[in-house]
Amino acid sequence: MQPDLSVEIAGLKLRNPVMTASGTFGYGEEFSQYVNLETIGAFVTKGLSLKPRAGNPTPRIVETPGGMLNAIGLQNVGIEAFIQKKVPFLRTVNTPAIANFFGYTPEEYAELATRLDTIPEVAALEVNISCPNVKQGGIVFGTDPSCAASVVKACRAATSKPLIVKLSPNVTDIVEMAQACEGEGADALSVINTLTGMAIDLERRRPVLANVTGGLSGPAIKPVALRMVWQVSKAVKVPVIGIGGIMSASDALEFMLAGATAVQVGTASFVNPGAAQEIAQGMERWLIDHGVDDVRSLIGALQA
Amino acid sequence: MQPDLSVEIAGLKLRNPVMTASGTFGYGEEFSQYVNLETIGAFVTKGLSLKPRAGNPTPRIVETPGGMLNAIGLQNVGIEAFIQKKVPFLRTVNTPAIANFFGYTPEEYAELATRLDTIPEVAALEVNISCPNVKQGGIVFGTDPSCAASVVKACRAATSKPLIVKLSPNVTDIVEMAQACEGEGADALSVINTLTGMAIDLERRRPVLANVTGGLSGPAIKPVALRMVWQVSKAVKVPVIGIGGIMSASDALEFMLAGATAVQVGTASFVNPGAAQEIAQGMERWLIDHGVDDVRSLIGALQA
Amino acid sequence: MQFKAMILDNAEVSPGYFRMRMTAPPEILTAQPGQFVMVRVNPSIDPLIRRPFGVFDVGVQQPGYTGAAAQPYLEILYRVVGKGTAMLATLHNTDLLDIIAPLGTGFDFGPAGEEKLIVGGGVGLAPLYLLAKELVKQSPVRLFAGGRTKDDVLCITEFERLGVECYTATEDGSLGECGFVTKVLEQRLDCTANQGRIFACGPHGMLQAVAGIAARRKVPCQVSLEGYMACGVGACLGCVCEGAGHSADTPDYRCVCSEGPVFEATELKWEGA
Amino acid sequence: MQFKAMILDNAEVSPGYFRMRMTAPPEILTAQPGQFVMVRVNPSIDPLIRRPFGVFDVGVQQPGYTGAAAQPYLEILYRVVGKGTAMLATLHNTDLLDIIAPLGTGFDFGPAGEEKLIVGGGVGLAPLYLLAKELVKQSPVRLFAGGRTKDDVLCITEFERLGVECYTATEDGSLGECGFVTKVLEQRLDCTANQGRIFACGPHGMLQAVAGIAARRKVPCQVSLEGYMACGVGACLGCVCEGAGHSADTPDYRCVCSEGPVFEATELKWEGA
Ligand SMILES: Cc1cc2nc3c(=O)[nH]c(=O)nc-3n(C[C@H](O)[C@H](O)[C@H](O)COP(=O)(O)OP(=O)(O)OC[C@H]3O[C@@H](n4cnc5c(N)ncnc54)[C@H](O)[C@@H]3O)c2cc1C
Ligand SMILES: Cc1cc2nc3c(=O)[nH]c(=O)nc-3n(C[C@H](O)[C@H](O)[C@H](O)COP(=O)(O)OP(=O)(O)OC[C@H]3O[C@@H](n4cnc5c(N)ncnc54)[C@H](O)[C@@H]3O)c2cc1C
Ligand SMILES: Cc1cc2nc3c(=O)[nH]c(=O)nc-3n(C[C@H](O)[C@H](O)[C@H](O)COP(=O)(O)O)c2cc1C
Ligand SMILES: Cc1cc2nc3c(=O)[nH]c(=O)nc-3n(C[C@H](O)[C@H](O)[C@H](O)COP(=O)(O)O)c2cc1C
Ligand code: FES
Ligand code: FES
Repeated sequence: MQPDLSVEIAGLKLRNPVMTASGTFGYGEEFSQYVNLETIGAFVTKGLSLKPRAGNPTPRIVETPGGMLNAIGLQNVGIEAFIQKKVPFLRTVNTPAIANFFGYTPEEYAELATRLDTIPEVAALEVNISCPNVKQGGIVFGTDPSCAASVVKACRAATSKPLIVKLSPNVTDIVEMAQACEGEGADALSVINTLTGMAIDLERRRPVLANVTGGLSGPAIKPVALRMVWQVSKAVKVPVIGIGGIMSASDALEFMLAGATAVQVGTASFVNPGAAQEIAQGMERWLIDHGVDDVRSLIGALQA
Repeated sequence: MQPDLSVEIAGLKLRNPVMTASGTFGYGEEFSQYVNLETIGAFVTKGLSLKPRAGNPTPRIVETPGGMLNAIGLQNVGIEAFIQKKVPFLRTVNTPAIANFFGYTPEEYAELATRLDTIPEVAALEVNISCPNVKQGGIVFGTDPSCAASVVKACRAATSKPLIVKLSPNVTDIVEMAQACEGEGADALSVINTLTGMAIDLERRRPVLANVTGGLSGPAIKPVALRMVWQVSKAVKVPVIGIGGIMSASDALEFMLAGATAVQVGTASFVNPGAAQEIAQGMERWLIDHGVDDVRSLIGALQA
Repeated sequence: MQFKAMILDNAEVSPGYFRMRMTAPPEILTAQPGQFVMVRVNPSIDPLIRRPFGVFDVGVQQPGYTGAAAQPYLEILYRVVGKGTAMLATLHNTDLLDIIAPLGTGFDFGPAGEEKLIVGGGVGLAPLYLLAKELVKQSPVRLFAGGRTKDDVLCITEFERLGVECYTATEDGSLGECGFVTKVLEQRLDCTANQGRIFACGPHGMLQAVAGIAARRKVPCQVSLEGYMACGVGACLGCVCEGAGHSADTPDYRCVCSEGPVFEATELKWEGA
Repeated sequence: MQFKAMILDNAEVSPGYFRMRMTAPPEILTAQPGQFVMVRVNPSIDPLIRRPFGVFDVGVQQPGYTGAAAQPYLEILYRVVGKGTAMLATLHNTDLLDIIAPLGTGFDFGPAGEEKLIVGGGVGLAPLYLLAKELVKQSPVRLFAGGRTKDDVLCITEFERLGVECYTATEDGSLGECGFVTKVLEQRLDCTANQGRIFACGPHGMLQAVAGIAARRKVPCQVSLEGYMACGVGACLGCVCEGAGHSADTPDYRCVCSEGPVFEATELKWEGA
């Protein structure tokens, strides 16, 4: 018997729980040679802003033990070019596309949400709150519950599409952040974005990244991500999307046991461009081998 | 010419900047077959409490990608047995021993500091504030600036020995924590303790660790540790001791560039029991090869 | 001591089980039966932590060509269960490994002449071969080797060559008695009216059964435990097991790596006991 | 495409430089000069990210034994500089590698008959051999190969065998002209009154010098760049370089992996230019 891998995130039906993570899968087209997009649950676009953004000077990435740092600086084509150049491709694929976006004021976030709300090819919105709030001295929205709440509130008022909020792990209390976002109407939470880190070039006595610090991703962060998914999913009612260092089907299933309804695969796609598809297939295989007929029975099934 | 590797932490002279980290080197004796203790700068004991503590059930450790989780649960012999059974060994070694300790109330911390203050073989005190404050609903001292400050204040009043405070990385703003501790008279800051993480046994559908969550250490956390050392050392005047994933002399030197006056080697000693000694020797070699005659010239020398 | 070992042989002795011989310094010859080694599988960070293995054998090998110096060696017997052991299995002769050995506290042989009953389950046989080699010098030795199938019963020929009387049992009956090896052990104890001394290593369930038999029959019994280890030298406190008196209120943890891995069965807490 | 390649040969062709031949699917024969491959050094997480290497050569090899099918192959030429390349250097025949290839945009050959001036520094020669192989079919080709010492000037014999006229220069004078290879290039351009088309790959400083020469002399010039890459397919935006019009206010970043690695020199921003 074929197991049922489908899950639902705020009314959005996914054929299986595997999505690709923002910033690691371009706008969907880049990897289409390696991943049959119709074998995965959904894909998330590179973070979009109102205006096109150039991003940071190079070097922008560096490998670290079991992971990598990136300081791309949110380079993206901007919402206009997205609509003109990227949305037509989304139309050709029978898989939900989730638009990840960010701003520097709650108003910017709201404006983007308004625009994205009108695009039929965008199945859901994922708000990246790991951005500095320019109005409040640059404090990162995602590290302060009331800042985060203000963004979610603004976006919620601007869209009726499923609204996913992506949490930053660089906080003392991720549960407090999750609850603040849930309280303002987030339909789901993506946990986690990258951990802030740094790499140094000893011989040149300089930071490796032009931006000095960057976001740590990859297998190295998996234990922190699993812990946060577990904490958050116990504390909120909305579905949680598990992210962080997922390289294999077993990693993905572990996140589901910890409480995730779906997962996102990021850095793994660089290591193995077919990762997302292979993970989805591996999950199906595991369910068959273990006689589990519905993947949803695993969500939060951890005996802890 | 022999380079000068000596550094000073709050009046404590170290022959070189390499120490071993608390909990990874027992009470000094366990590794004496693999490390000539007189080739390293100092060593830090397993965390001590007033009463002996049994620690957590097993499993207590598990490997993770590029790191490991531990939930030893602060098992230790207690201050009495430390004095009776462990201090005599310290007397035989011509290398400063630093006593790491913890409590569950500021008063417990103070009492331990008072007792440790009287032990001539203890060269300095390292306060582990990554413990729950039982008086305040279990909030971890090291995640709240005023809780941390209260511990440091209590210890400062109880000892005139160098007082090192070891910061938890599980916070939104490590600088705020560092400044709170400096403000109450910490002589130095150890940065960082472990990141909280979790591992799951998919087949058994259980957390791997009996304690569910544990502390992540090893190379995986190095980028986060480097970033925090850099942030803290820019913001405080007291010396910073860099800790987190140091496996090699270059890792140690990178931490010094980031602002550390000394470093601690933890998980690396498990991987290679001679790690601390080899790192100290490797640093000397590097200084010679690069014509640097004083290691202190590297402290904070990062061009960022 | 820590040393770089060169692999001399790494052969699959049964499906999924490998026996690896490697060079070692002469001090390896002081290794006691029941002691173990910590192997750094490779110099990368994946896997990061060393893997513990019992000392299967130590000795000195005389190279084939004349005039060459005798080479002390160390052998381990391992089962491929995960990443680290899978990587070990791919290594070739002349590859190098970083080893810490010998570690821990080995078996106490007991008085000479007394019957020695060695009980091993699967790869639990690993530390028992060197033990048998020592025990046959002073006592009659019987081996009780169990496994799920005949593929899990290892190196019996080697034990027989030492002059050990071997009994086997498999759960599927594919070799020896059908069922658990403890049944065969009890038959022997019935015959000898509970004479002798037991030495056991294997899966936890088997050890528990053996400890129960030993306790009921008042036969002295040592068991060799496993534990998740990081340091192997008593520093990390990761590997502990519960001593007999352990309870939540009066905790009694023992270090498997330094106080063990061999313990008197009566010193330990056995679940449900 | 992504494929598992079996190593056919991995030889040190000069101290610290290796040439590796591996099996590939027939589609590899469509690889264009200047394209590159991403190699997963091993299945572990250390190193984690793939390493990019130029396509040195592709072809079909006829196995020695009769009746065997012809085997398409891919070759890379690499210098050991860090962890990943050091691990590659330890691999043996029959070891497997996970490859993505061919990636990126290669060289534009330009009109036939015109003189082609290939400039390579050190391991920068890697993607230029396949280029020369194609160019000799339609044009006279000259190679200007530079390096610090003679050990850094690679595979000249191979280029000569193609019928390419080779000029060499080393900084220490141990081979060919003493100094930078750009000097020799300029001598040739002086002779031909700046005829021809330049194709360059090598250290950034060399490319900058070549781009400067090309600009001053109005010679068409393509350069192949490096960049720190994670995905190799234009998705991560890690590898970008600055386009000619780039400034803080009017940023103009190009993807080295997908828009390059080969660019018209005039399209790019050159520091100090
Ligand atoms: C004192 C001692 C002696 C041992 N002797 C032998 C022996 O002679 N032959 C043999 O085949 N096996 C022996 N083992 C077990 C062996 O150490 C594990 O099978 C091995 O570490 C698994 O490594 P892996 O990377 O293949 O598996 P992993 O993929 O890491 O894990 C597979 C299983 O092995 C366990 N394991 C992993 N690392 C360790 C570790 N550091 N310590 C303890 N358990 C671990 C895990 O809990 C897991 O259940 C011994 C263990 C101990 C503690
Ligand atoms: C398009 C392209 C083609 C290349 N072709 C060749 C070639 O044909 N032959 C050759 O020897 N080298 C080539 N390189 C360079 C080669 O990729 C690096 O030398 C190699 O990745 C170093 O890996 P490492 O693990 O040995 O070094 P590391 O220890 O990782 O680092 C050593 C140096 O290599 C650089 N590096 C590491 N990883 C990457 C990466 N993913 N992308 C870019 N640079 C990196 C680092 O910045 C560092 O300066 C090419 C690079 C690019 C971008
Ligand atoms: C190169 C790169 C770019 C990223 N860009 C974005 C982004 O634009 N928006 C966002 O919300 N997250 C971004 N992320 C974070 C990932 O979506 C993901 O949360 C993180 O990488 C952790 O998952 P992983 O360990 O599987 O990579 C980026 C990550 C990487 C590695
Ligand atoms: C097994 C283990 C036990 C530890 N016990 C303590 C402790 O008792 N007190 C303390 O302050 N830190 C303790 N730590 C944290 C280390 O001292 C160090 O801060 C951390 O491991 C990061 O360094 P590393 O990556 O080099 O291991 C422990 C770490 C490990 C791995
Ligand atoms: S393995 Fe570290 S104490 Fe036993
Ligand atoms: S390497 Fe990812 S965009 Fe070029």
